[in-house]
Amino acid sequence: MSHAHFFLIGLATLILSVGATGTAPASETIKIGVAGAHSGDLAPYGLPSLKAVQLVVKEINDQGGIHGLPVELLVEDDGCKPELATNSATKLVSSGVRAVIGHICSGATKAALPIYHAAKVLVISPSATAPSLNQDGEYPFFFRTIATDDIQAKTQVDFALQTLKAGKIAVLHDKGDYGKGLAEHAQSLIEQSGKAQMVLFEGITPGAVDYSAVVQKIKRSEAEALLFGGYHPEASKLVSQMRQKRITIPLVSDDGIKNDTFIKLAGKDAEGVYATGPADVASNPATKLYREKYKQIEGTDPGAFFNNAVAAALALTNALAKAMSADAEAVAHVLRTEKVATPFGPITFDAKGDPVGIGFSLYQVNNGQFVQIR
Amino acid sequence: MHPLLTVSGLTMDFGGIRALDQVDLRILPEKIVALIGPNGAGKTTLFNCLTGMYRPTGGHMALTPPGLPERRLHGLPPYRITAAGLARTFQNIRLFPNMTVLENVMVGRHCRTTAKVFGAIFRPAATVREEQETVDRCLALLERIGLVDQANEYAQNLPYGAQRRLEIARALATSPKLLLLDEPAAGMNPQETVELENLILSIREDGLSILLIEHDMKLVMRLSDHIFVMDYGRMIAEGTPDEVRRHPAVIRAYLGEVEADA
Amino acid sequence: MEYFFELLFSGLTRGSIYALIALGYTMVYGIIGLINFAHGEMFMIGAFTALIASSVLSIYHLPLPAILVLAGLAAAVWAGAYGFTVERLAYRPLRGAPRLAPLISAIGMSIFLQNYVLLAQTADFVPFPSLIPEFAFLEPYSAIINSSSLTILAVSTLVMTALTLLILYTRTGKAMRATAQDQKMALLVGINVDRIISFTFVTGSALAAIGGLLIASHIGQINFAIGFIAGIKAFTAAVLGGIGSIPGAVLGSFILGLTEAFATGYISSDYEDLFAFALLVLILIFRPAGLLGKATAEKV
Amino acid sequence: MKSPPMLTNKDVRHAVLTGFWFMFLTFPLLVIKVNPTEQTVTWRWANMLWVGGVSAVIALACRLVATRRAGRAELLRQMPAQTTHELHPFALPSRDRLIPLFGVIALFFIVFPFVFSAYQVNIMTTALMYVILGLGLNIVVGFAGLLNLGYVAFYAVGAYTYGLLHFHFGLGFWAALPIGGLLGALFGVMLGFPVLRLRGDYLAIVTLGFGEIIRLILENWREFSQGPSGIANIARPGLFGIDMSLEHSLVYQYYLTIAIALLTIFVVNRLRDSRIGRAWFALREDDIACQAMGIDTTAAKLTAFALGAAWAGMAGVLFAAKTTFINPASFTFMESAIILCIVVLGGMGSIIGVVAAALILMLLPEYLRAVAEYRMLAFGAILVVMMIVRPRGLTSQTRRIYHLPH
Repeated sequence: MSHAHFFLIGLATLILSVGATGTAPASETIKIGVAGAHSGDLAPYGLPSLKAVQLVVKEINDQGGIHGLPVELLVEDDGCKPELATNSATKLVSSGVRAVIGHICSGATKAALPIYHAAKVLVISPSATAPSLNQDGEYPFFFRTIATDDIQAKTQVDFALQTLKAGKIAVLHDKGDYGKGLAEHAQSLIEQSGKAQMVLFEGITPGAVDYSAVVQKIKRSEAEALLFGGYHPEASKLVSQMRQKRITIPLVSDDGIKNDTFIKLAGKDAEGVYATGPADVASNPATKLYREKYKQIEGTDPGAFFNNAVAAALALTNALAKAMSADAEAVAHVLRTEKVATPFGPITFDAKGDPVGIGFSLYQVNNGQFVQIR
Repeated sequence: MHPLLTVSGLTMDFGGIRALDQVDLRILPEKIVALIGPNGAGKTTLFNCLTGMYRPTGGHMALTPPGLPERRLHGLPPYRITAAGLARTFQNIRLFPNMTVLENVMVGRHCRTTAKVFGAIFRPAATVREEQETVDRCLALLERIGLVDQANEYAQNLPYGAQRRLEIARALATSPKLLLLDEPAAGMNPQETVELENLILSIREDGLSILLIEHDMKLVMRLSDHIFVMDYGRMIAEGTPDEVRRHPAVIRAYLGEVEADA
Repeated sequence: MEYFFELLFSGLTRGSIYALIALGYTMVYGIIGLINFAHGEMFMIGAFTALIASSVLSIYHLPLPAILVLAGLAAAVWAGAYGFTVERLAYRPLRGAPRLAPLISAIGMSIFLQNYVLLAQTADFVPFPSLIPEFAFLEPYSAIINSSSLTILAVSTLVMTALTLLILYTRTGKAMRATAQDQKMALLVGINVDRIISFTFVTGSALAAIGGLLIASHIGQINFAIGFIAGIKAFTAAVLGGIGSIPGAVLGSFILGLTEAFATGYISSDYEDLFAFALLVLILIFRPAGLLGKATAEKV
Repeated sequence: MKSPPMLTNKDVRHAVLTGFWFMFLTFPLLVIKVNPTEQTVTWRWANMLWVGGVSAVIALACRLVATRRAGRAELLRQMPAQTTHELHPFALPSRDRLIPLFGVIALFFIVFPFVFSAYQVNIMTTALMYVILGLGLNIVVGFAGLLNLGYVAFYAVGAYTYGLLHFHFGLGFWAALPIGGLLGALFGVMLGFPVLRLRGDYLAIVTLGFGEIIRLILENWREFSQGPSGIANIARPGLFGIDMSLEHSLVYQYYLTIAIALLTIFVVNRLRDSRIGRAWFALREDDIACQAMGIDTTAAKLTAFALGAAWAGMAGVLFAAKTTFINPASFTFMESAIILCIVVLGGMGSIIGVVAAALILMLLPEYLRAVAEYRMLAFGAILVVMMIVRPRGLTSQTRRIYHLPH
């Protein structure tokens, strides 16, 4: 036999063995998928969610599982890319998951939803905020434990107009799915209000080495407040460079920066920065419990969307238990009708699948901590 | 008889250096013409201008195949000059090393064939015929240079002398009227040189003219119908081998100024 | 007018950041004609090493200047070691291989090193201490320039000068030029080509590491992906200036930095990268070998 | 026959030194982990021992392989010259010997959806799309030797062609497929014109820039492309208006992709052995000689760009139909780099090599899921190792063999 045969047969074996890894043996567990960005540059937003779900599920399994059945997690990395998300979704569906917690990015979620929908798999996203995901009621089994962009943008804009009384507002975003969506909502809200003038609307490049040019532009625009849609790395760079250039206007940003990493990154410049986030959770026992657990294991504070993912996991497992069935419609019914205790307090879901009970409040960094002010 | 190639006042400047200075050249049909001169005289530069590799600073070049109207060459890109009937080989062999011997020659047929993308994909009868004709012609050329048995070898695996011959075959595949050979005998053993000589003579039999740059003076004197001599970018002499051999300027150029001063 | 100067300095800061990385690209390319995609990772590794070193040292309450110097040294040493190892493992076995093989090897190395740091350290952004002290004399101009920008600007100028001198006037420099021209000939005249190439990689990586320290200190945070993004820009700058040319890399970097700053300032930062790449395409159309690259007519 | 090669003391010493070197090298990053805000340091000495041990063992193994190989080469040198053929372990045998093997592979691909889950089918469809992309880029890089680092731009053009045409005019997959191909080709020519004069690495960076420009436009020009929020609900490919379940639709897409991949193989194969294919190879091998042989290099380059881009455009349409949602995040430089890796790994210009490389590179990360978080690390390492072991790619490129009249 020639070497070429070896080579081609080797290839065939490789393909076959890849095929084999996917077919897991059937066993008596409740399978739940966890999908999101666990590698690549968006991993910081996906990994905390994964950890959160793992913590919750471990606790449930330690207590004997759901009706005696242990919960098994199937983890899929989609890198926040739509095409990978569809692959992850098909994989989860074909491995027989009952429900999925994910995906992290709106784009990936959008791409994956039709596949889950076709298989009647229930989906709870901890972080996909695009309002368009469930607007037309197309996906009755889609839920999320985060309020949508339009609500968040409204909180921000109301605050900037009414409390800060800013007459000129600059709006920046990170050109991403989440940040730009939010910024666009803010833009239209400012224009509708007629109370303030939007003096700047621009995207900054994530990962750029320096933002001083755009900072100078903010200064020149004479904005009285800056709204930023995006995540903590860009926000912290932006605010540090603004303060260096002695620009003291308030920065109002979003849930994507409302985490400890932002405060660590921006250091003293973080002081006074406003961010929207779910109503105060710090005193909630569930929040404390899981954050403590995370800290014990990882040694650091949990990152973005951790609470949302805990909430998603709690809501889902609770509904699975109460529905006495893994049927998507029964589970969805429980989610819509019964309140469940989460880090955000008791929540339930409306007809579209958006959470009732996770509203947005405003926080300000005070002495190295986000403190609720409104 | 009207000359096949007419070059007048050809000038080539590189920055401030004048590599060719008002060069005139006339080549009659079916002649073997040699271009000689010391190293750096501008011979290869002249080749590069003739084939369009360099764009001359000034002067005229024209090709007039017998029975056809005159064709202006200066300012044309290389591929159009080749299409007009001028083909060349290179001093430092430039074959396509990772293509087979046969394919190397087939590339030479490019400008005489017409198959386009459509033809390549759908292979209509016309394309199949054209391909077959190309293969036949090229195999015939390989037969002629004695490489037909190596047709499916990669060109890079050929011995040196065979590579030189292959370059000539590839140039001939373009159906030229005038063949430019840049030091075809360089690095060849006496046996190979004799074969080359016969090949060149047989090419003339086919009705082509040949312009060759060569340092092997014995070969040049034996083969050439006419010789041009260059030095410092100028044409310093021309004539039959005998005339050139006795030309004082040639002697001076080759033996150096020492003798002239003495 | 003040706005113009503000943008000018902003562009110069960006430009000098690119320059520190671009110099390494251009050195390696000049010597072995390889687009070293892993060069950006040297910058990232340097920054992480500096972070680790400075954190460990600050526990012992060393004074800031001492920490800066020691962290810089550690960054340079280890990034140099990584550069050396990467060349030995991924590029040296491929000398004489088809031209694209080392390029793919470099892309593989880049993916490997990024994920290595991700796994060994963290996926999230980590705050980087500002190791560069605030200069008191800059206080009045704080709206325009701060001490880290000035330091980066000064260091990149210094490094460019030093490199130019090294290449023009030292024995090693001569050997480098000879190697760049013709490796076989250099070997024949008794130059240890392997050592020269290793030297180039070590120097280039160490420079990138110093750059990593300064830049991380300027932007205040790092993660495993910073090298890749900055690397692509720096490479663009090196090509813009004519790759292989040391002053070209610096010129290209400043042009790129200024273009981005002015595009942001006068048009929109939405399109700053677009302008940068459009400029690159335009310049290469009119000067196919870059601004200071020598357009060598191919010998026929 | 000599005794099997032994490891000498020197080899062992070398291995130990290598171990120490890597312990030094990885010391700051692997051993120390700091928390800069809380000023705490974690020391992970166990990592150091691992690194030292593993790298020493690998070094020893490499030495062993090298000595073995040297021994074998020595052995071969003593044997008659004709056996040198054996030195190329992956040199392809003649066509008729491959036919039964191709039969097996064909059967495998035909029954695949019936044996494996929808997920496996989906992954295979993705891999086959990369076969198409790889073969398309192979025209530009492998055949014509024009290094293109922005190939993903044409992929994006195709995807957005279908996305936008569907969104605005409700155009179906089959209508969009040729339009995507044509627009891809048009953009290929658009890129081709300005870069005609550029060589090698300058060409690489300009194409990289072009790829980024396309992505940036898609990201920022909201009115045109809906920006980063992308275009959703793109229709999957239809089949005479039959309503299909998702499962069936995936299987249908799988066969559809196989069909287009086969078409690609067929066309690319014919192109390679044609007048134009020869002109591209000549261009790649030596552009000066190529011009001297009467080839219009401008036309040859533009044709290569256009045809290569056309395949990317069609693959883009397929992609949009498969994911039903597109946004600019799918069209980054990394994507171009992966496609280029497929071409180089396969062996520039070799069709079967590119097909094999595409399947391996696309399935590998799936296969590596067993090592979950280490998979991208392993992917990078494998690229490096593959290049060192086989710098010319998996298959030595094959040129057409003509039958000689004898």
